[in-house]
Amino acid sequence: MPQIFKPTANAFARLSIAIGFGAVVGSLVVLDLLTRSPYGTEVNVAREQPVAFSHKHHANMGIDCRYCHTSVEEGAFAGIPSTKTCMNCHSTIFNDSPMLEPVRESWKTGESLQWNRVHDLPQFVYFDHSIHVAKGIGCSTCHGRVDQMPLTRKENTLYMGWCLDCHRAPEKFVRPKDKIFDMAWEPPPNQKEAGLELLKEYKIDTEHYKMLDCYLCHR
Amino acid sequence: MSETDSNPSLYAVIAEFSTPEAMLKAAEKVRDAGYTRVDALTPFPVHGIVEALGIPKSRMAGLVLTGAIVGCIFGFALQTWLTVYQYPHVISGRPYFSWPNYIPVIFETTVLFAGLTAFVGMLVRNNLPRPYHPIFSAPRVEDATTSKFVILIEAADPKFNLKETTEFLRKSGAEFVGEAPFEAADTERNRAPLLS
Amino acid sequence: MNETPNTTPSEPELTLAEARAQLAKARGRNYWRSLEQLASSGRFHAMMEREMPKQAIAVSEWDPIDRRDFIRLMGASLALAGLTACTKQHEEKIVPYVTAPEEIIPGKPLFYATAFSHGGYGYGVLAESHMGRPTKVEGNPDHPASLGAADAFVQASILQLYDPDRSQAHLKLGRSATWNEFARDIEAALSPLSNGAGFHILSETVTSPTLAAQIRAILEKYPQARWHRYSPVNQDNALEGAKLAFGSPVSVRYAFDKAAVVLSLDADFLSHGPGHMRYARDFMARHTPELGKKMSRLYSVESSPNLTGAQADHKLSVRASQVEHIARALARGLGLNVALGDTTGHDEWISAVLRDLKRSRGEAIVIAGDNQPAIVHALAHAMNDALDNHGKTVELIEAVEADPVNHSASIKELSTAMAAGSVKVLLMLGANPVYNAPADCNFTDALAKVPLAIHHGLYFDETAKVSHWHLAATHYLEEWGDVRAFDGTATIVQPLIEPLYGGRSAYEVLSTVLGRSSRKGLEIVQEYWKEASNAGDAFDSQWRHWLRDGVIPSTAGGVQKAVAKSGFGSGAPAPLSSEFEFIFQPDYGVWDGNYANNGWLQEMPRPLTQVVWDNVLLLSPQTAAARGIKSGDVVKLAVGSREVEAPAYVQPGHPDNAATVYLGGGRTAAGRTGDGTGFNAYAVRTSEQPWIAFGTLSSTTSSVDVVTTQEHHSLDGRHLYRIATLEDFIKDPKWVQAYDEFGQDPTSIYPGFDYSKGNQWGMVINLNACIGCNACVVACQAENNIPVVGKDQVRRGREMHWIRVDRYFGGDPANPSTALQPVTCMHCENAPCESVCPVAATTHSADGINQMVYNRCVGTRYCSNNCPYKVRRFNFYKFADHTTPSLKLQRNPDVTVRSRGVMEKCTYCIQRISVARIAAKKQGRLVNVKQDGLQTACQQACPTRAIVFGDINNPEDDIAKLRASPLSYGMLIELNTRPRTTYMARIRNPNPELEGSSSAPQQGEPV
Amino acid sequence: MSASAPEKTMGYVEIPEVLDLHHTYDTATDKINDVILKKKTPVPIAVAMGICFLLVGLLFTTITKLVSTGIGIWGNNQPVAWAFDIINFVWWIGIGHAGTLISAILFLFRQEWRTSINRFAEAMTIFAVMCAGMYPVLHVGRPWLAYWLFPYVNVMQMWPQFRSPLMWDVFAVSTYFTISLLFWYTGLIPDLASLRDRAKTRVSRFITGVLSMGWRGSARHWQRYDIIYLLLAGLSTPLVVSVHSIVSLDFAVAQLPGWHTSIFPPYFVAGAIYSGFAMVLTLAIPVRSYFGFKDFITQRHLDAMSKVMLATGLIVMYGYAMEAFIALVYSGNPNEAFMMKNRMFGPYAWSYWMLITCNGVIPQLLWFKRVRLHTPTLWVITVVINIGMWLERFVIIVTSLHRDFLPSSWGMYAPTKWDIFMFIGTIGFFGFMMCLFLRFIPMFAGFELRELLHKKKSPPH
Repeated sequence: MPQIFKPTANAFARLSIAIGFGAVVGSLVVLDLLTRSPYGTEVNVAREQPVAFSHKHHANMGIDCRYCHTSVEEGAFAGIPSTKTCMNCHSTIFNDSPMLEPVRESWKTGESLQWNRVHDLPQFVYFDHSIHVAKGIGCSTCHGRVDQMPLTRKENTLYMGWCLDCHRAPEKFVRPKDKIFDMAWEPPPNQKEAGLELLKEYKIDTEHYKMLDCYLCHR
Repeated sequence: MSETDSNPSLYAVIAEFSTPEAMLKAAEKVRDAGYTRVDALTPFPVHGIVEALGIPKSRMAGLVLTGAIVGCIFGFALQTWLTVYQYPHVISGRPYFSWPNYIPVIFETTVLFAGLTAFVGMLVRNNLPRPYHPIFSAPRVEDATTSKFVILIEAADPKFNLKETTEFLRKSGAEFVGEAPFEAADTERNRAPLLS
Repeated sequence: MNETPNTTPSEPELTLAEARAQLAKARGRNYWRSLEQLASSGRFHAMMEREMPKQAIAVSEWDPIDRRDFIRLMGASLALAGLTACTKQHEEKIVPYVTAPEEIIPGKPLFYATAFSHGGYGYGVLAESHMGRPTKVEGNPDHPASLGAADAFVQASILQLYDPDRSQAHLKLGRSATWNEFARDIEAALSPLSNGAGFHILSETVTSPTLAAQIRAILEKYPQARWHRYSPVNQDNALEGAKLAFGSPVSVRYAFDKAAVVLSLDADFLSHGPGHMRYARDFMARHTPELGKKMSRLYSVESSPNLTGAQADHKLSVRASQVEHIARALARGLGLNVALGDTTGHDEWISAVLRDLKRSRGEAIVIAGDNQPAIVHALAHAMNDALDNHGKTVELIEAVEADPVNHSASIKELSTAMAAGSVKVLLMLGANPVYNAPADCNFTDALAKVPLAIHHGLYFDETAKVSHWHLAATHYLEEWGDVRAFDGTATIVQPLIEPLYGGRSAYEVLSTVLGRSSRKGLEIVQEYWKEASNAGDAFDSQWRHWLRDGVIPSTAGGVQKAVAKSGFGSGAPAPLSSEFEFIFQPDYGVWDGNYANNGWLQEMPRPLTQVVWDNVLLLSPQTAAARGIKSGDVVKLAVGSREVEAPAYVQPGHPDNAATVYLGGGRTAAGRTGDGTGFNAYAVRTSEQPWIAFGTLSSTTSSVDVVTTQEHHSLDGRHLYRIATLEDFIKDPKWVQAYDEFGQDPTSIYPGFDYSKGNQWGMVINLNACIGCNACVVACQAENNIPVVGKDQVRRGREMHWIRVDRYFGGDPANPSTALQPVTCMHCENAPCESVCPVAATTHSADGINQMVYNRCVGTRYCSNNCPYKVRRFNFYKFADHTTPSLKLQRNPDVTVRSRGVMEKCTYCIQRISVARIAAKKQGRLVNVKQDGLQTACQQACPTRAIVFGDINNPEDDIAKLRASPLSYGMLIELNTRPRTTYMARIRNPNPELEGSSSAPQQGEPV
Repeated sequence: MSASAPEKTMGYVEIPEVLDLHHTYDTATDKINDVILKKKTPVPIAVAMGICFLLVGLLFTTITKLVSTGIGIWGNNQPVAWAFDIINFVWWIGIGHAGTLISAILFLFRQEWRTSINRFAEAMTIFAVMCAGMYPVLHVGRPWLAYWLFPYVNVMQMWPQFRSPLMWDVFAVSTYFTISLLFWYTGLIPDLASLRDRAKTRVSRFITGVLSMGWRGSARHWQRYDIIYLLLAGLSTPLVVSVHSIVSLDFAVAQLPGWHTSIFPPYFVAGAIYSGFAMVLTLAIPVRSYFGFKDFITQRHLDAMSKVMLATGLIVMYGYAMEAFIALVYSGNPNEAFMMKNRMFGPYAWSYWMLITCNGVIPQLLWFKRVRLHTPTLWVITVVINIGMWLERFVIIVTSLHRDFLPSSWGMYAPTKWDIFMFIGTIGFFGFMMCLFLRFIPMFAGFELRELLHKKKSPPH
């Protein structure tokens, strides 16, 4: 009987099974990696903005976060400064800089500046800045060293899993009250013990996995 | 039986029988004659051929059992880890570790793993898929998947001698004796075990 | 008005219709992109200036820049309200203020006190504003007509504000026209008239002092002008009754909290009438078993089944025309000199009631219904007088309606004048007479003879269509004004938002008539009150107080001393007619038809019938059976020569040989929602017989779908609703829980979860207090962004309400007892829904809430199957309107708008709990519901405080006390669901003399 | 085992052998292979295939409409949140069971009559499970997220909820499908090899060559093959029992009256076998006549399967009786009692009594050998049983849901045209796949038939 296949067919057959299997598994892995990649997370991708605003520049001058983000301690939303806030200084400083033309234009016409959102949560997620700030989570824990960013970018994925990392073990991240707005704060070597102490101080109750209740974020 | 007798382009000699009984008788003779690199090709599993040819027993059952145990542990561990440690939810007031609820999934993973092990194990141990095999070059061997029963003795058998072996098989009652050559392009003769 | 900002002149103006058309071309994700593009164009901004809210204002200090800013924000919020649950986020814009208003903290709502007016009377409300958008209306606890409650009409008024079908422009002969044009036209029309002869104004009931003052000023300027009033649902009978009894049109204020015995003569005081919320609250405060307090008793003589009758301890179901006869017998029993009618068969009942009334001298109330003739009202007054109730439980106050008139007579007079051609200019303020005028007025024909008809209203309705001018009106949340409540208390109406569609208020219309077209509502109202208050320099601070409190102090009507005259009723009454009787009633949902385009009200199951979307004709089971009519059959009702076809609905407890005809259906120009629902009962309603008419009923061969949310009306012997008499309760206080076969705490093989610490949320629903008004249903809908699904979907059983009021009948179908039971998610500790969800979309929180995570839900609906209370609701389609921009503005920003394929249910208003929890946690303490003012939406709306929400772990909380009461029981606890929502069993207080007679509801439970 | 000899003479109708013994290895194999290699498709099968193809089109239309619009196009509502979707799911899964049962359990019991029908029944299992599997995925509100039912690593760190019977279903049905497919394919390998060796054209030789993976019938291979075939049969047997038990747990675990009953697992399994055998017969009877395989599927097969149906039918009837007894008498639970009364006399009483007629009364005809051997009557009975088993799920799902604990929430259910399209669409899909199978894949287990021939013909040693 003549052979149907050449001897190389054996290797080919096994290879194709391996490739087929690999392709299925591989594509799933790639999909997962893609979600975690900057393409999916947009971490470290700076957005183009109407004004090339530099947090680094402003923070280095010693302006407190709360000067612009006024409602971070009271409201869910930290607040984006109004044009008036910009103009408080820029009516006198750099008042002819071409870079600031859109700001002056906005002030003149009353048309708002339209910034491109960098930290953007889905519509079904309800995040409240004020409670996090009140319970010892500093700006830089989530936003990174904004004070060193010439153009604002996301430091973290803001994925649910990322949120849970902290909600499962807040002691790893909490900091003393006076360090909340300290962008340079780094966890001390004894963070584990210090963190547990702070949990008590802040009355953060992790019993019954309370910090993992769905309705904390979804309602 | 000398080295010079072995033809490097010959894979095996085949002997064809039309009943399993005839083949079995011949197989016993082949075994008794001391041939070890032997095999039978049959259109359905013939009871006794393994013993008749002196082929070692397979260990598939143990493999499948291992698969089952792994599946069982996997099912239990997966559920326990997810519901007790990874993200404990309060569900209907039940404890995090509500093991009675795990039973169905554990059973299914056990069966799934065992079944996959059985199937994949069978293919791997049988060295399948193997669309090319030198035996397919043998004359009339295509009938072995339908109606004929074939015994083959490889040329690589230490006792193999083309003439003698052919003669031996003919005497054992074979209706037809043929030769299965290696093909010119065959690169496998030195690699894969052709009998498994 | 601030001036429109300069747009690039080369760009033509964009109209709203154009913008819609642009958007209509785009679909799905493209839609959002194009909306963004559109939103960033200058033309769009200019359009928004014209078409959309210009000012999210309560505080007028905002400078013009802020107002424009708000529009940016508005445009942005349109652009931002993108699709949810996408794997990769869309790029979003963030649009800050140019100058931030001081009082706004982004994300935190502000509340403003104002007043909603219904039937002309005011209900004090607090309107919630999110970043300048009003999103919800709550009752104002300081307002006497509300005391913090808000009925379905109040709740649904927010939807009306954003109704995309509202009139969006002033129209002259159907073409868009400016306000100045109107000012010119009216001036030109009025100036030739000598002393205003031929100038007629038609309004609905007016209680607004400012508006009344303006009209009086007009009548002063044009002495020959005439002012007519017509509300289809009016107090004519009460007015005439008061005149009959006292000779003057006084109003009455009842103190139900002081009444031990209440006799209702066909009065649905718990759900109808200007004071109903207050009355319900007061009545229920007394009609409840409480230690050391005498529980009140309610007798109801009832024609059409109503909510007051459902609460009655003794109910007498008679035809509406027989109520007078019974009233006469009662009056005679109290020693009044009146002629007797026919009370055959009811004498025992009457004498028992009389004995009870006499025992409660000075502590009783006799109240007559608005649909009962004047004589019944007069008799009620006389009986109150005879029982020495005046000054105790009943107070007479000066009339709240400005210059009260008989509406039926008034509209008749107007239409006669119109037909005679003597009406030259007709100004109709808010009225819709083409739709709802009495049929004998032939209003439409007469209107054709008026040379200039001006209609001012929220909608381009039936009347607007045949008028020369249509003026777009403002919604009460868009205007300055004032209104008086049932007791005369005045409230300043303040706007929360600039008119969405450029409307003008009635005050501004009248000011224009007076030749001052540029005056704004605020000026007009302030001018009146400056004068009225005599406050001088202190006015500004007083004004601010009035705005803050929502009431103007000491404006309640002064108490009048009057003694009922005698002599009326001495003539014999008309004998009982054997003709078929039609009883006209306003619809519980759309009222007189005004709310026909309000989807929330249309879809609200009408109390007692549970019918949605249509008005129906009610028949008793006996009458229906005798005539071979089934629910849904179309019947023809004829009054005189007038006929209309209506769908019948069989209602237990309805008197025989009579039918209730609900008003409000059959609109033809209500809008997309309201058109084509129900039938127009005004076609057979005449000015002579506006409430009770005699005629014939005949069946037709056709039938329609009458859609209800409940198809089964009996409890089938199940102990879901528990009720007993006061006597039995005193004998055996443990009676309630005796029905629970496995005790209060059935055992489980699982150890159970520890809920002993922290806040543990729970709810108690007091069946004793629930009157079944459905305020909770609509309040929940408003708070939780619950979509309207439409009649067809309800027919398929897919209504979305998170809370519903179940209604069961028990006993004799001719005079059944009615059980009303609000049901919502029980937040079972052992929730059956949770264990069956394959993706953990519904789980339990540590504080005992059955959480529903919409974005995790894949929609297997298994949870709904396994829910014994069937409180879960599934989005079978994309029910939420994701496209209409104005409806998006109404949404509560703290609640996710659910997409299709997702299960939803009551969350105990988790967004409110979250706000309180975050506030409390910042202070490092637990939530305290009283301190934090935490209420669920249903609880807040409930007029009778039947719903109590709180922390069951806090012994100080009301809920803890209620749960400890022997009346407390859990529904289906034998399933070991351990519900967090529990019930308080209902206690009736029957008269032992009457117990067992046919008028008493069946003893014990189940009903 | 050759118990057929005495039976041959018993009774007044002759029951033939399980196989026509005139066949040789060659003729038997060729007859199977010729369907694929030589014969044209029989006209009735071609017509059936055409109709089924149209129905597949309808199915895909329905699915498109469903996914783009929402499951609101179906008649499901509150309270009847599950209806045709789950009825059809359970029905198809039940039908699938006969395949596994025939190939696995009868294999373990060494039933000779299994050999001619197992391949065919296994194919039926696979296609039925495919039809069944469509429903759980498509019946959810957001089918594009149905993959959340599988445990996989994700950025949300969310996982499925393993206390849910639906999760058990996911594992049970996917395992069942996988194992059935493996079992089927394992059985096919030697036959595909045989086909390969008889194929004449290059294309057919290539395709069969690839699919048979170079099977050559080696004794070593057969040794391992035998063992794993036995093991797969051994695994499939509890699996098949578990699958329908778990499907029944979807109901039994819920607390709904009419669902919450511990007799469901055995009664569902029996019902599944019942309907599965009915479906095998419904298909086998036309197939054996159109393809001329009366010598392989003999009257003996029909007789044996009829008896299995009779037995399982009686179990199912016992189940109905017990269900009623438990609900009405034994439980003492008023909700249960109401449910049963409502089933029997409520608005859906027609479905209950039709179910009793289809599943309980009519199949009693199978007591008569004359009926069992009268093929047209038998075929009609199998169709009746298929309808009856569909009604059983209708009764369980719809009549339990439509009136449960709170009378206020009671409602009615009526399917829409899309419900019906979807159902007949899946029937079309099933039929189409069956037709493809009959035409292109050996519909008999050739090697097992040869083994059987050998056993029957050779004297016992």
